[in-house]
Amino acid sequence: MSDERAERVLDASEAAALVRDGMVVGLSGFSYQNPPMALVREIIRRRVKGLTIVSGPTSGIETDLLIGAGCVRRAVTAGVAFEQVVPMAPAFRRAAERGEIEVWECDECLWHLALKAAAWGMPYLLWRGGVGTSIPELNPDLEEVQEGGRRYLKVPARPLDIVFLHAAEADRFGNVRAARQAYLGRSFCERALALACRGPVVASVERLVPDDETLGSPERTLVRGAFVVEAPWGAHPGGTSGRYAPDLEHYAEYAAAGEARRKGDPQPYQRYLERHVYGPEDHDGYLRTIGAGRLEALRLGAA
Amino acid sequence: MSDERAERVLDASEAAALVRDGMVVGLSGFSYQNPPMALVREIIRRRVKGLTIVSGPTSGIETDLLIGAGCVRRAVTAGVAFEQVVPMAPAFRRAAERGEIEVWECDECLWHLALKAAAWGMPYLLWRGGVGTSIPELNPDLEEVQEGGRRYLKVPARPLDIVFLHAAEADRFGNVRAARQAYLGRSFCERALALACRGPVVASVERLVPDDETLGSPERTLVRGAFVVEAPWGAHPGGTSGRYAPDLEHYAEYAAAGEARRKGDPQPYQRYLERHVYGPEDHDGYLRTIGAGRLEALRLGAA
Amino acid sequence: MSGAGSGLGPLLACVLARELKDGEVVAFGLHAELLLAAALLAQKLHAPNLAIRHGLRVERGPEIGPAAWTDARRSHAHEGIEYLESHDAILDVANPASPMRFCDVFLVGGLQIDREGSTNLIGLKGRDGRMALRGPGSIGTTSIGTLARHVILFSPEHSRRRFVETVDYVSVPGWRRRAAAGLEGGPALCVTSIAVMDFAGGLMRLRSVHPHATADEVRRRTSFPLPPEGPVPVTLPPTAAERAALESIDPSGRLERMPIPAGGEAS
Amino acid sequence: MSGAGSGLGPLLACVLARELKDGEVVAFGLHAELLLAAALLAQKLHAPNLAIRHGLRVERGPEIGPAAWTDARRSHAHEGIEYLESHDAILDVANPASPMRFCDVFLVGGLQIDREGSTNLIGLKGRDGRMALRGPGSIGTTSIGTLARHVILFSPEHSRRRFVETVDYVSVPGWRRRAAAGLEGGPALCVTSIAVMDFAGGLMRLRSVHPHATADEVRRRTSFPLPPEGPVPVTLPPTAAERAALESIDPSGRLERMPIPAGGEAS
Repeated sequence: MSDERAERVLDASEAAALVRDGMVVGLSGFSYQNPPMALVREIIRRRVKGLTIVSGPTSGIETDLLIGAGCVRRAVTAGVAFEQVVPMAPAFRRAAERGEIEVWECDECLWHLALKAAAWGMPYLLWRGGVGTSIPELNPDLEEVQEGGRRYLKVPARPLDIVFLHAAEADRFGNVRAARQAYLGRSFCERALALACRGPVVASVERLVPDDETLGSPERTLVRGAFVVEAPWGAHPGGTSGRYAPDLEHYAEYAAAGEARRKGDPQPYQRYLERHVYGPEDHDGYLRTIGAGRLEALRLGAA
Repeated sequence: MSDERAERVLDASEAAALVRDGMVVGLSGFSYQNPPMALVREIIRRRVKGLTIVSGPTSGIETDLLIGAGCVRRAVTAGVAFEQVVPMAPAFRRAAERGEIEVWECDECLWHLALKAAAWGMPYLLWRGGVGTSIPELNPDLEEVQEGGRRYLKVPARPLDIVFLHAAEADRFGNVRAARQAYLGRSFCERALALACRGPVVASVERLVPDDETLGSPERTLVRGAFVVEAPWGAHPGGTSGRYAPDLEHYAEYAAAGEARRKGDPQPYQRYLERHVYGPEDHDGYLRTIGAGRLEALRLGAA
Repeated sequence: MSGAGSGLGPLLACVLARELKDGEVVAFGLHAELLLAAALLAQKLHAPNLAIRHGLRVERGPEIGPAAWTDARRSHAHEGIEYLESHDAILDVANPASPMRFCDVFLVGGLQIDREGSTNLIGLKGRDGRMALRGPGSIGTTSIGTLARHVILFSPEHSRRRFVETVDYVSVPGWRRRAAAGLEGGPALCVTSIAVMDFAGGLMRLRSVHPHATADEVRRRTSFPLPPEGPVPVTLPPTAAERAALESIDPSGRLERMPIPAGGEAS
Repeated sequence: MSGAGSGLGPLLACVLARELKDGEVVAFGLHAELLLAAALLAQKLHAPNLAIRHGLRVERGPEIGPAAWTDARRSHAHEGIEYLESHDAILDVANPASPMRFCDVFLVGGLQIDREGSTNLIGLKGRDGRMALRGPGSIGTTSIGTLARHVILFSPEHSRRRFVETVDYVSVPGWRRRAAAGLEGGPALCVTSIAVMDFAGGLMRLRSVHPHATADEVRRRTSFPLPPEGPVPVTLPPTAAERAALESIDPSGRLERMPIPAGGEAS
């Protein structure tokens, strides 16, 4: 008789090693919240190339940094937001303007629909939003069609090869969940990504919790069947809903480096990458570049 | 300055008066759980005719009784379940076999997809489940198509004119919610129906709760913007998740009457209708035909 | 014989449990205590990573019990539930490669089951070719039965009216109908109260006969030929390990008391 | 002038609030404290049944405050939230007749806004016709702006580079593009830091000029003609009732301190 359940715990480097050049990679994060940054930095350290990243629907620094580090060929996102810091995400802007990446032009609804079609095995979905806009012109694979006298966008399915996300907690068996205090809404894109994925789903989490905790409040579970990586402060400089706020000073520093590069001076961005990504051996090393005091100051008041 | 929010409380007869002959009516309920029976009985008392009912996805006595009372022209359901009582729902079976109703032959996935297409303004959705079955043969409006070398069912949108559902609680402003103890899962079809509806959504509830209770745990809200009818024991003989169990003895009694009619003796079913539907003036009258003691015995143990 | 492991319920739970593989997700309907017992048994014995999707819940329970909506179940309401979701999660069966897929293996029955493993819950035809008996409806079976990786047919009743040459209507397509529709594979197994059948060349054949029945009886109760000729193995009764595990997931002997339609008319 | 109701933030909140109708659902993005103030103001003054969809939440708050993800907001985290849901609820904008619809009225801006009310968040073209400046992306605007019953354009910046004859790319279509695509209606209004515009015959015209600006200035800062000729009314400053209401929803004067890009180059 066996009662040994298989644990689904990986370390960050094992998780990042699942990525191959050219894969279609789903990434969680919405603006400043819940980007899987510890995993993203580990992917960059592995010098992966040619990824299609499906992030957001409105994404943030996870997308900008992967682009800035040269890992990305194509970005599927409704936008890359650095609101209240700079008007536009610097590496995304630079790479798109230089033609170094393709952008699948969409909005948040089209982003969700492409994933839903993949999740449900549908070749496409027809959608009224976006007719009469530039979106079908800019995307060769997103045509406008007539059906019953009305015009629709024909949104093709977008299956994912692998998904990385960040959340507050998980048990060792792959049940990933939001913090009880996550008051921005329980789910942005985590389930949408996991359902559209035809490969592994990896979640970094602030902490692993005992199985009986996830069993006790199953309504908080966002995703089942994930591989889990324990990475406290794993969303930094982003925030983790219900746990800590985004580090907007760090964003400003990053954005300044990115803007300098965009305007012709590559040094500050290179220094940023060396200091925060390539230099540290792992996530703990990264956290030392930030400092415990600064991290603690971001923590949301104890419940 | 105004701070008068409009209450959305109706009584059952006002709610039932919203139904017109021939409407497409969505009904909650899953097998024995959460059928809006107080409202259904009130609709029957109004002698409404020619309804298309979209119930379930797997439905129960709300569907069978409306059919048995002659209100229905067409039933859109994946099945009418009286499991553990009788093999088949008697009025549904009789009416279908006599050709008195049309059945839109579907399964639970196709049922959901028809509503999703309506909710999202899509003319149809393509779905692999059901190719190679009798379902496209039996439904003239559900054709099998080829797309990219694969076969799909082309599931047409099914918009609803009005929805009736039953739940544990609501506030007076139309926020309807499940019981904290509703442990079968938070939602069967309530949101799916409300999202596909182009008219009013009416929820009968076990009790009205103060606004600040729904504000205090917004994650329990199933549906917003509903009209609400206070109807304790409003699902009887069905159960209300987290509140009381279904009255299987009553189901057996009902099923016996329905089976007798199916086999040629209309008297028992007519007596059932007189005693439990036409005879009582309203829901309170219905509850008196059951008796407080019997109802109390169904209540799930206090938390 | 008495105690955990005796009777038809425990035998069927063991037969089904042996077919469930570690790491899979198994799905079945809400009113299916026997299937829940089989899944819990597999989880306990050889498939600790089997995920059990019981209605809207992903379950990891210590024992079977009355239906979830009854008061008797109430005290265990939130025990062993890993995940709750809204009912439209059944659509997630369409991506069998996602860790969030609805299921890998689906347990399904029918009013009729035919030689190639098609099922019918829709109705029976009269002599005029029109529907003479309206069935309950396809419920959740059609799409899940089409899209799940593995389908196991389960029909306690084993009778000629149930096991027919060709179903009158198709709720879930069997081997040949699947091939014609461009779908791979087909049902793997069919378990009844008297036998276990599998498929070869897209047609049903007898794999084993339960200890209380005979191959002749099984064939008499089936409307189509059931190869192979010659002797057929006896279904392995519950082993000591299975009996011990049943003892723990069914301490009150609910399975033994479960009314199971064992036969049906033989003509 | 000082106190609640003085300054550009309070004026803009009042102007927008007056356009929100009782019983509607208004939607806007998460980082939009001014818009939240406008919605709360409308709820308090004339639209008690206005539903406010602030990101993923349907909100009914007593006052504005810092962004929801900050510690300062934390203490009010669960106050006044009627409903929380997952982000794909934005798709629900496609059924404007459902009580569960995502919104009726949508507040939207752009890098560029043109004469017929089309917006652009995608980018700016260079002289070669290719994208020279990559914009942030259409975010949530395209589908909601296409499918919501009412669209109100909101752009604090009022400059010739923002208000152009024709947008370089279209994120949300204006009147003529909507008609060409078979969509009814078009944006109702455009509010900036110096004026309020509405539409006649599918083209923008000046409705009122804010007290601190002039019609000449508005026209100088707009790349296309803004009818009508002749005098233009002055935007009504916050009334006593509005100032009192602002006092209660913004007790710490956050709106007055809010940095608002008022102009931009006039050429």
